[in-house]
Amino acid sequence: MDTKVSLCGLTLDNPLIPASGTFGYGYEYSDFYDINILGSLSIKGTTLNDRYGNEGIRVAETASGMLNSVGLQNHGVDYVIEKEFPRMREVFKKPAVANISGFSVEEYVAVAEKFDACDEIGILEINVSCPNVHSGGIAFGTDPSAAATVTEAVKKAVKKPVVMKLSPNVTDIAAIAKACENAGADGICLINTLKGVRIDMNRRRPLLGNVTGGLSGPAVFPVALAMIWSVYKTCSIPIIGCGGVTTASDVIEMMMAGATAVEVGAANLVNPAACKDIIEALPSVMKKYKIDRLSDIIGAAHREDK
Amino acid sequence: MDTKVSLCGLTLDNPLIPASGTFGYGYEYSDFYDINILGSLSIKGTTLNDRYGNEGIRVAETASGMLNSVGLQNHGVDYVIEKEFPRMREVFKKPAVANISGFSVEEYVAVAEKFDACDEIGILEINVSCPNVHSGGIAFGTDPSAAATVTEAVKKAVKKPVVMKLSPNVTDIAAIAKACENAGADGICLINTLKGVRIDMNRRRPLLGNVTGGLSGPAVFPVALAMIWSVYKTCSIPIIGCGGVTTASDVIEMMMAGATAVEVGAANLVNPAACKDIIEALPSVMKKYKIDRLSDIIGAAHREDK
Amino acid sequence: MKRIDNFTVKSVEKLTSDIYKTLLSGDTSAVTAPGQFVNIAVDGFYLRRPISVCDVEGDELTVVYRTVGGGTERLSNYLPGDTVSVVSGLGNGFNTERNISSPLLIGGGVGVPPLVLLAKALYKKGLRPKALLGFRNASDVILTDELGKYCDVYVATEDGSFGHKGFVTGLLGEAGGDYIYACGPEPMLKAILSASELPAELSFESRMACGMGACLTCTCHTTSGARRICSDGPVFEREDIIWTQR
Amino acid sequence: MKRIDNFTVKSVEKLTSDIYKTLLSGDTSAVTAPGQFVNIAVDGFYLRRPISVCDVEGDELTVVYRTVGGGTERLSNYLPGDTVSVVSGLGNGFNTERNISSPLLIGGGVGVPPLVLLAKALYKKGLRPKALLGFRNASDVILTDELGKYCDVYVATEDGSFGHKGFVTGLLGEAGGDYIYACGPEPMLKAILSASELPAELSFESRMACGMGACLTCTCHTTSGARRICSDGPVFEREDIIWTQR
Repeated sequence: MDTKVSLCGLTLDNPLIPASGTFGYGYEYSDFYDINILGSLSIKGTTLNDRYGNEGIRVAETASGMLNSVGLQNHGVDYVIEKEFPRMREVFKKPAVANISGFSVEEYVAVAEKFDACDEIGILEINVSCPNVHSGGIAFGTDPSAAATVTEAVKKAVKKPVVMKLSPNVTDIAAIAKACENAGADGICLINTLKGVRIDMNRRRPLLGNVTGGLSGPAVFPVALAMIWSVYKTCSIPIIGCGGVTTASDVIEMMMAGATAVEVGAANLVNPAACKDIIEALPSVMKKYKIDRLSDIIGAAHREDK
Repeated sequence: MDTKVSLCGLTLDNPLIPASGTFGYGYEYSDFYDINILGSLSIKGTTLNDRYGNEGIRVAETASGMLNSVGLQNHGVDYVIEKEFPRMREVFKKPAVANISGFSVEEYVAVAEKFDACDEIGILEINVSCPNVHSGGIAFGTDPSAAATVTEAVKKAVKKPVVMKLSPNVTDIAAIAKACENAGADGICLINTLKGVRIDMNRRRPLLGNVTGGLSGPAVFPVALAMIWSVYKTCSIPIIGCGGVTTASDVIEMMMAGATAVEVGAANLVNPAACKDIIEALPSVMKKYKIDRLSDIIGAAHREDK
Repeated sequence: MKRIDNFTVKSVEKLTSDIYKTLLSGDTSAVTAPGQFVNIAVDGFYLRRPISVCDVEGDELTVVYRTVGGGTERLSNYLPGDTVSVVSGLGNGFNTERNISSPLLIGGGVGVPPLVLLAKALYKKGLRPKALLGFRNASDVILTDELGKYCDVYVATEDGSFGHKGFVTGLLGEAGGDYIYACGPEPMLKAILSASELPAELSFESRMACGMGACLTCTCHTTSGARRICSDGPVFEREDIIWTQR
Repeated sequence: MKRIDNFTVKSVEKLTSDIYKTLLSGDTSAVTAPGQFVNIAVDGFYLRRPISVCDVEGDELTVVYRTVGGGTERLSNYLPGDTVSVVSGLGNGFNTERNISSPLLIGGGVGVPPLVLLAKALYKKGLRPKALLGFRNASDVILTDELGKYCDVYVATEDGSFGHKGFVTGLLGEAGGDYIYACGPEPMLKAILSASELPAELSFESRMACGMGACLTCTCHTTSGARRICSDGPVFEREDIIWTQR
């Protein structure tokens, strides 16, 4: 059985990519398994400068999911390249995905240029969808022309493939994806987290310091599938699916809906061996659904339509 | 302890209202409890004419939730008033909420006028958010000016309070709510269901006949809270909260986020006594959180902000 | 009158590779007709599982079901003493008040279980029904002993490993009878109506949520308009049925 | 080296109205220091529950926790023989390699449990620590017998119903000592540092998800910048701590 998929010119051994912000720089997980079995991994979202992120409580539990409001905590791109990449390289030999956030088009470009020069990186994932930072990131992801502007500026500055990571908190994600495609994007990653709130009833205040957080986990899986379905119908560039994937069967369902590769997020946080478990289970689930080559099923559920 | 709330001029014994489409016309549930204990109930969404709704499979399970794609099946407003209301009246003596859908401004107005003349009805709930009907309903709920047009037209034609039921599948629900408020709406009901998809991996086709369905259940609760939070900040008219409420504690959390009343949807389908269980549990949960009067906690979590 | 109650699991028995029989104990007063179903809540799954009632005796209720997914899988893993929430009294059920003398009970696979309570009811009215049962092969055959108490039982298997070789409709020719009650996969039901002109009532399956007529997710077309499998059915008379649009 | 393993529940004991002691059996090799914690998956809840290790002996691991919500409630309802998934080897733990002669172990409420394994470790190094424990009242007092094996134990209760009346800091004056290890609610930790100039390391609590340094949801400010409670902590030295911004 063949689990290989081709993504933006890279051949991945399998479609599994731990999602940004749930897998650190990989080495946090190497106690649990040899992370070289992964298709790739997406590093913690990186900005130009060091950021503490949001104050106060940053996580809340929900039914079949969780809210986080980390707010792009990271040490800035230079630190990441100098200090984190060597540690990542010790345990992960494949090209990684660099997840990039910014507060201006110029910042996106500056960070992308630095990662573009790194051998460790295979794909640049431009996050225009962080729901936890006011006045940043997501502003670029809710408007097709703003998303196109970021895409175009980054594409002009770099050589590596550029994947735009989109927010689900929009009326028409396909229009935004299409604008990114037209502006030169090599792929679309969706979905980032849904905006959510929990209230601390004892304090009668929002539980999270930032009030809102991003919802992830199995709860959002059907929402992710709906958006992947819609973007697959509209765009021709590959989709990295993301949202609530927990099992090998989820991976296959998401690929049938249109994903070429699949990011696993919250599942890593509740089961550090989640991606290993999924990769090991893939062959038997492929057999169950009579799949010889995983790449055959990308968008299979659209066949009568497209 | 006092569970009464005042909603658009009506005093409800408690904030509990079974949501439209999950409670029929009430009599389906009267085997399980005396439904007069409810604050009110919202009848199945009604259009001008009889509708079969969507073909094929209409329901799918998800993690902590479900998708439905009924597609506004109903017998049309005249049948509802002539045949269903007498049956409803036998088991429910309080003013009910009439949930109204349409495919044109004129249809909304025509249905609203008919319900406006019914003693059985206390509030008109205008559904501009059905995700399961192509080219209808939701088109009015994704654009502030279209939502305002419906609001204004209905308000001109009726005497009873008008509550606009909004879709969560939008970039800025507060802008739509504000447009409705400015156009004269007496209240806002949110959220309707989130768009979702499941794939039948054996058939390699979407599981639902309609491809997409509406996600409800505990999975969407934090999303509902986030949108209620945002609309409460923006609008002054009361909010009927809706989305994943399952327990008395959920009711209180949603009220603290800004809801004056609370609709219970999917929970009725998996536990026919859900609303009874919640109403009976309210006093002890109120005691736990030191609440004497439920009406005191509406929007309480905003106190430092608003 | 529908009810919601906690039932206690008394026993779980594996009948075939994927069919289980679970005996539950609780208030069965809402079960008033054979062919009705119960809607059972299963730990870790949001929706209840609708399952036809196989038998009722005093406060004991038997369900026989195939493990088609995680929910029924979980149900089959409950242990004696465990508690499950059951909504009972759902569906119209079969009409046993008909003026008939020689009923045929036709079941296919996991459509056989509701015929047990039906056979018992008809037998108590002084009738001796014939049960025609279809299975894939000998290892799938279930409930023949139970049905044998009230019926003459005839079995067909697709591979001929038990009884008649072929589909259950192959048993119809010699069976005679003056009325058909049937439950099973739709192709079988369709084949029965093609093969026989007898008056018939057929029990249908559907995905559903509430099981009690509220959510309208199990709607089907009938000759008299839109009907709910859960509460207008699951049993419909042959005149009601529209095949093409289901 | 962190691990994920299934552990078997050996026993569950109710210590007070809302504090339970659960004995688990499994591979404990990842637990290398007192003050570390485990992250336990609980049926029906999405996130694991981080709970400090109270004791380890061979393949047996003891956790003592307060039922603060549905998840810990559920954990307390597991029965002997049940299986739970445990991520172990989490957190830095207390540093027992210090050149000290008279350690004070200070605990408040459900912050007392990790002091048991700490006391044992120090005792094995030939030290005789003093344990100063604070509780709300006599019915909340826990683990004094266990600690008594390795320490001199002094108890304070807020209402005076057991031991010294008042806060645990009231015991500091006569306790002497040359180093403080403490675990408990933040107001207590703060009060300890106000009341004593001794060098100290304090164990903190936080909401968290992964418990292993990946998700950055338990970040706090320290004098050396942003630190993760789960993996840079949960134990921080007094010089590291910034109170105002936590």
